[in-house]
Amino acid sequence: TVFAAASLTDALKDVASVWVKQGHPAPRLSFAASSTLARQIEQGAPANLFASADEKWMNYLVDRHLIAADTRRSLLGNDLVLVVPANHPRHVDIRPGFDFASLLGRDGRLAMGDPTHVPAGIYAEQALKKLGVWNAVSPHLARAEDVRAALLLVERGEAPAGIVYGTDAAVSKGVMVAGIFPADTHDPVTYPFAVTKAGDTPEARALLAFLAGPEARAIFVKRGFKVE
Amino acid sequence: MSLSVRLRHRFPDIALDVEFAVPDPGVTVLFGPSGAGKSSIIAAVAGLLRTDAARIEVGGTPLADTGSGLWLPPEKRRVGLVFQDARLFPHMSVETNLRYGLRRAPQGPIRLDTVVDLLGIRALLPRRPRTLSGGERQRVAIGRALLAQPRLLLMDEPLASLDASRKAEIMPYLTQLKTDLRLPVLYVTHAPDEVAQLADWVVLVESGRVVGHGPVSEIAARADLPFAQRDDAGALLLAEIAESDGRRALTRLVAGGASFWVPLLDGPIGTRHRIRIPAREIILATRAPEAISLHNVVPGRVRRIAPEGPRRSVLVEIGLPDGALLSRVTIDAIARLGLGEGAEVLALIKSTSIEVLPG
Amino acid sequence: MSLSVRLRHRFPDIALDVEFAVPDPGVTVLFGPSGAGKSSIIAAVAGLLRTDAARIEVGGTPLADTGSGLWLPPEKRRVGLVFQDARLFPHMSVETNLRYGLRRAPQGPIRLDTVVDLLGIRALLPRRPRTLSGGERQRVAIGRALLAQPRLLLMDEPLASLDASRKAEIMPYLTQLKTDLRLPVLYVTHAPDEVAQLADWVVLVESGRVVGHGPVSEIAARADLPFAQRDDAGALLLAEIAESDGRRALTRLVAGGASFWVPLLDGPIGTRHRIRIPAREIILATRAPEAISLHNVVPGRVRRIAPEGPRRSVLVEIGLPDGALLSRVTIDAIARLGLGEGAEVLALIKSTSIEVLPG
Amino acid sequence: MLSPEEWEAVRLTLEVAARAVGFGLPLAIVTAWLLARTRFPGRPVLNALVHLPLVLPPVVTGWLLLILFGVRGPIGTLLFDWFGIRLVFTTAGASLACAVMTFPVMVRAIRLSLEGLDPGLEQAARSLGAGRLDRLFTVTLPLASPGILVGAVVAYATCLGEFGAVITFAANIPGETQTLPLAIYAALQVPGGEAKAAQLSLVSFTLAVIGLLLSELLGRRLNRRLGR
Amino acid sequence: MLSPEEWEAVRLTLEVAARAVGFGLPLAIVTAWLLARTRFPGRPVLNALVHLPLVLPPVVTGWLLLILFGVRGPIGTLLFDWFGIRLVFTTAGASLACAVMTFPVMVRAIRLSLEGLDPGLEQAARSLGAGRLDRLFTVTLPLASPGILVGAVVAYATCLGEFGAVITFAANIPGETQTLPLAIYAALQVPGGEAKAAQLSLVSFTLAVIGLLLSELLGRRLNRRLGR
Ligand SMILES: Nc1ncnc2c1ncn2[C@@H]1O[C@H](COP(=O)(O)OP(=O)(O)OP(=O)(O)O)[C@@H](O)[C@H]1O
Ligand SMILES: Nc1ncnc2c1ncn2[C@@H]1O[C@H](COP(=O)(O)OP(=O)(O)OP(=O)(O)O)[C@@H](O)[C@H]1O
Ligand SMILES: [Mg+2]
Ligand SMILES: [Mg+2]
Repeated sequence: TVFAAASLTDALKDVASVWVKQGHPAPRLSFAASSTLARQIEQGAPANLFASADEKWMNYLVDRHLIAADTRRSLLGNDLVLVVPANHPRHVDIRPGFDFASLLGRDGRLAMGDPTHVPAGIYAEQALKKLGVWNAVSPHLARAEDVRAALLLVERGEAPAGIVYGTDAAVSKGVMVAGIFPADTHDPVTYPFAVTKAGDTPEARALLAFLAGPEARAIFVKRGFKVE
Repeated sequence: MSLSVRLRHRFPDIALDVEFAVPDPGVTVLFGPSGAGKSSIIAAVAGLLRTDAARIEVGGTPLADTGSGLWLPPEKRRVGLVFQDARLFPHMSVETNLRYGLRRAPQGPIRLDTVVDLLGIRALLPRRPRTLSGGERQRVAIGRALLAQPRLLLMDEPLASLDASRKAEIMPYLTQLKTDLRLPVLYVTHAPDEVAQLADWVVLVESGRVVGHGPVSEIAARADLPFAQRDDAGALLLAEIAESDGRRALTRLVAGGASFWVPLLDGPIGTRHRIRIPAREIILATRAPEAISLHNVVPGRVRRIAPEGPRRSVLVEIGLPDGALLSRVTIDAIARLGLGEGAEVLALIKSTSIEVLPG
Repeated sequence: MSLSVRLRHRFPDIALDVEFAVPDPGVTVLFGPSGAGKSSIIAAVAGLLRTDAARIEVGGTPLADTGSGLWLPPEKRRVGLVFQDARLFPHMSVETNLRYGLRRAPQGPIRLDTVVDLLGIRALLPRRPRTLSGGERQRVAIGRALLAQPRLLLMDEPLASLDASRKAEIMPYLTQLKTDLRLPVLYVTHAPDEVAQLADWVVLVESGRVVGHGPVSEIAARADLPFAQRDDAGALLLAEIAESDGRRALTRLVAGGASFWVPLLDGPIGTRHRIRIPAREIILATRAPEAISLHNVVPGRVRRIAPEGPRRSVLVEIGLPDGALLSRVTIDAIARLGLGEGAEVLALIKSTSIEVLPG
Repeated sequence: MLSPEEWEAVRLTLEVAARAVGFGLPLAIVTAWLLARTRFPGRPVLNALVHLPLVLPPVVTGWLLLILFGVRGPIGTLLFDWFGIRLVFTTAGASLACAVMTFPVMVRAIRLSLEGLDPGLEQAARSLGAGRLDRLFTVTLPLASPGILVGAVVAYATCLGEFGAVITFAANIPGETQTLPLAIYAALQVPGGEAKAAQLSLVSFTLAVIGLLLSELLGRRLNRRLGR
Repeated sequence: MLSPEEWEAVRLTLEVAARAVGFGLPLAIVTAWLLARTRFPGRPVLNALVHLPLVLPPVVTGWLLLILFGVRGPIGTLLFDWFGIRLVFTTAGASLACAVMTFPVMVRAIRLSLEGLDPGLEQAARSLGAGRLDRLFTVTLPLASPGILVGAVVAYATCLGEFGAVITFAANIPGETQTLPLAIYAALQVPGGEAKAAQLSLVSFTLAVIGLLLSELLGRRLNRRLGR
């Protein structure tokens, strides 16, 4: 059984079907928020593989000795991008001190994941701080439950701009990418994968290896992820 | 203020097909066995039971006419309705219940204080219905209906749960409503005393049909109708005070063209009353007796001797100059006195046997 | 199977303080004005109203005794209860309602078919209570209570919504229950005819207290109790058939040490009946009249002339060898006949004036 | 014990609940009455619509609300153009989301009460001259008041816990839309946030208990008034 | 139209709903009866506990369930040791989560019906010799049946939409615990999954409508039986 962050749903399903085609038994996939998955594993969930959307929930499990530490690897990465509604296309040059006020208008809000817990929000906060606009922007945030919700707010035109992952922005027809946050403005966006201690079977390790392999990589790239 | 009702309705087990018209304002009593359809008639006149066909008029105003598609909703009919069960509003005090209809009615002649005193419910005003006894509840329901200042009063066994003395207080008030306010009343009861005291018109209902229908004095003196088959049958006559003798404490009434002495009545000469003389309390004689506590020896002529009624007796209809009396005597008595149709006869009546009711 | 009841309870507006004991099985009638506390007594005996103090015994078995902390729950008391409102289970057919108590009771003598036919509800068996008329509902409720095979029957105005002929059918059955099954019955009614026909014992209740209490014949002939103040007061006597004359269609009853001719009765000599003679139907005379349709001229002695009752008349208690009659006559008649206490007098009674009731 | 921001969340939760109940209840009464007492062609549709928020995951409800009441949504546009009302990202919006979520249960409770009434009492009111509305306010609703109370209590309790629709529709803006459940959720998403979450849950529970006790008292009085 | 996996989710949803209603309803009846008809010292506590799932965000409820019923939780351990029953991450667990979430509303509806009954009918039953339980089954419950039906319908509808507690407690495992709402959530997590989500929502809605229609028919019969 694979416990994976919800944002990996489609990609992992594709990979799994290829894996099955190669004659392996179908893995069971359970998608939910990383926090939920981590707690479930803590409570003895029958997971073999854990794919987290951020490092801290992986660390949480590692700290509790629930992860086969040697198997942990950050297989995937992502871009952090600034999006605007597709019907108000514009380009933003993301550099220190850029003018968010004009981007948001008088009472517009910047949609992004809640920086207290949503990984994309945390990265975005880092980036905005680095760029020196955090103090100006933070009163004008629309903190969403997750990246998808943030994206939805921009798509529906509720927020004139939002910060989401490149993978999300690429698929959505309702938004366009106004700019990509330079990689040095935030910690790298990574998706750590690992085999759990309780579910440490050869089969699990083989699947993890497959996920790191070229066929899987091709699928991830097609879905817009960055791979190592 | 006439009342005319024509209804047709099919229940799964019984069909209702009723027609009657009452020319004058007054109390029309619906009388009949349990399940005859009396409450259904009341509900239809109130507008609560939508019958298959209906034509209902009060004082010339149609309330319903399925022919022309007219069906006034109950709240537009201004009929005061006393249900067989009291149906008080449980969330209101007795007083609020009483005022419910009053507040919604146009200014009218029926006053809260009058009704409260009449029904003896002043002490109950702040109480909640659930704490009332059965009779108390019913009295409040009567008051509530009266205070809605109705133009037609429908009452379904309103006094069934009341004791005789309370009934005796309420009935004259109902009579007064009828005379003073010309308020027509449609009244369901099983109690003969209520019929005698209140009814102007009687509609006999049986299994959904009208089996007899007319002024109460006519229906009451008809030996062939179910109403007279009752053990306590009796004639009803409209009477007037002719003279009063204070010393002997007697009053002479004239009714049906004859004189009747009754215990002293208040009121001037000419005051109208109704008298009821139970059939079994009339003694027949062919010669006037002497030294007897009896005041009334009324001459008449045998009009009809009805076939044996209950308890091996016969009902004798005695024609007066302008009306009739009913007497129930044994077959043996008929033989002993040699009575036959057309025979002259004396009706002996105790003055206290004559029930004097308000006119 | 005696019944003894002692209750104390405080309602906000009225205090109940009642005590009575009935030595024999039979029908004890609670009689009194609306709001007197009759239904509350019934509820307490049934166990539904938990009074402040209570001691209730049926046939020696205590049902409640607050002194010793005994309070049998209603479902353990095996008392059949007919409520003032029918309280049928709306989700069951009439038949299921009837069988509800039957199924839960030990095998007993009261049969479904008997009760159904007696109450005339066979056609209603498959129906739902909401489609029944008021009287039909009440009849089903009576049947349901009877079929629970109670050892005590509590009935709160059970016949109030029924017509006279249906009542006439049900009452003898209740009498029969009492004699055949020795079933004590506590019965609330406002109807004098029900008292006359059913009561063995009368408890007069007024504002929460017992104001009079004794065998019905005693209470009925007492000119000073509220029960005799009624317009239709009358004496009640226990009678036995002494002879029957088929040709004249008359039967002679012996009651109170005197003879009374009544219309022919079925039944052999010695059959027990009760007779009721309304006070106002007794004519007093000092000389026997002739040529009159009257069969009964009963000699007696004036025992008491009660102060003026209703309608300017007096109530005369006439002592018989073993009992008493009540006669209501005018003050004038007393004067004319020169009657006083101790005077010899003749009571003239039409044979049809004598109500013959089952014993 | 609680940080000022958390006190603010408490206040806001109560405000949102009050508004949701205040606006939702009258509408729920009308809807319940329509469903219980009338037969019109669209009745089954209305019935189904009323239950919709129960049937769909809260996030989807929030998403539908966004589509309808967002600045580009049909109703949202009207509201904004005519009244200058904006719901998304505002306390009013959070209340709306909350009201919508509790609507089905409010309606059911009230309808249950309405359908349980003795028709005889309304007939009595009619015979006394009370028209439709008159009857409704003087007889029907007072008699159904226990159901209305239950509707209100359940709505209040739900608002204390409603999360998905609110965050999706109104986002998580401290002081504007961050109610207790949102704060609790946020706390749970952080490793080690359980203590905070538990503490806030306790606050929420306390609020609920106070509301429940009040409603029990009121309910007992209502039932006593109705003679039960 | 639907993929086999989605059909499986439909089947599973119905199974979960059926189990949740089947097990929850009797318990809800008992609880409602206790709250409506008895006065015992712990009554307010029970009342508050019953409302807990309403008051807490679903995720928290799921988390509490996880802690209580998880393999390491106090109740979970007992169940496993004594009966070999494991609830977490199973269909049974999803049903439990769902039952718990709908419990407050079931109880309230039934209680409302119980409190609205005419005490005179139960008195009549007593006078006819029916003891406590006898009365309960032959008079009280049949008369309260409209409330029980409403409880069942609302519970069914809620199960169609319940997401937070189920995913947290039972995880999101296709064929095991992935009910429709979870599938909808999963679809929403994927960029461009809105169409899928809408389609699944429609399925969910259809199931709801069928349930509602049946319940309306049944409800009308019940009410007619009760003479309303
Ligand atoms: N729960 C209560 N709270 C306050 N008063 C009450 C309550 N129950 C009864 N009463 C009062 O007690 C008195 C007796 O009531 P009860 O029902 O026993 O009268 P009743 O003799 O049966 O009258 P009726 O012939 O009208 O039925 C009444 O005045 C009534 O108002
Ligand atoms: N909804 C109904 N469905 C079927 N039958 C009904 C319905 N309502 C009344 N009936 C039947 O119609 C007949 C007349 O009922 P109604 O209530 O008018 O009688 P009633 O004359 O008032 O009798 P009571 O004196 O017993 O009150 C009864 O036999 C009753 O069973
Ligand atoms: Mg009737
Ligand atoms: Mg009473």
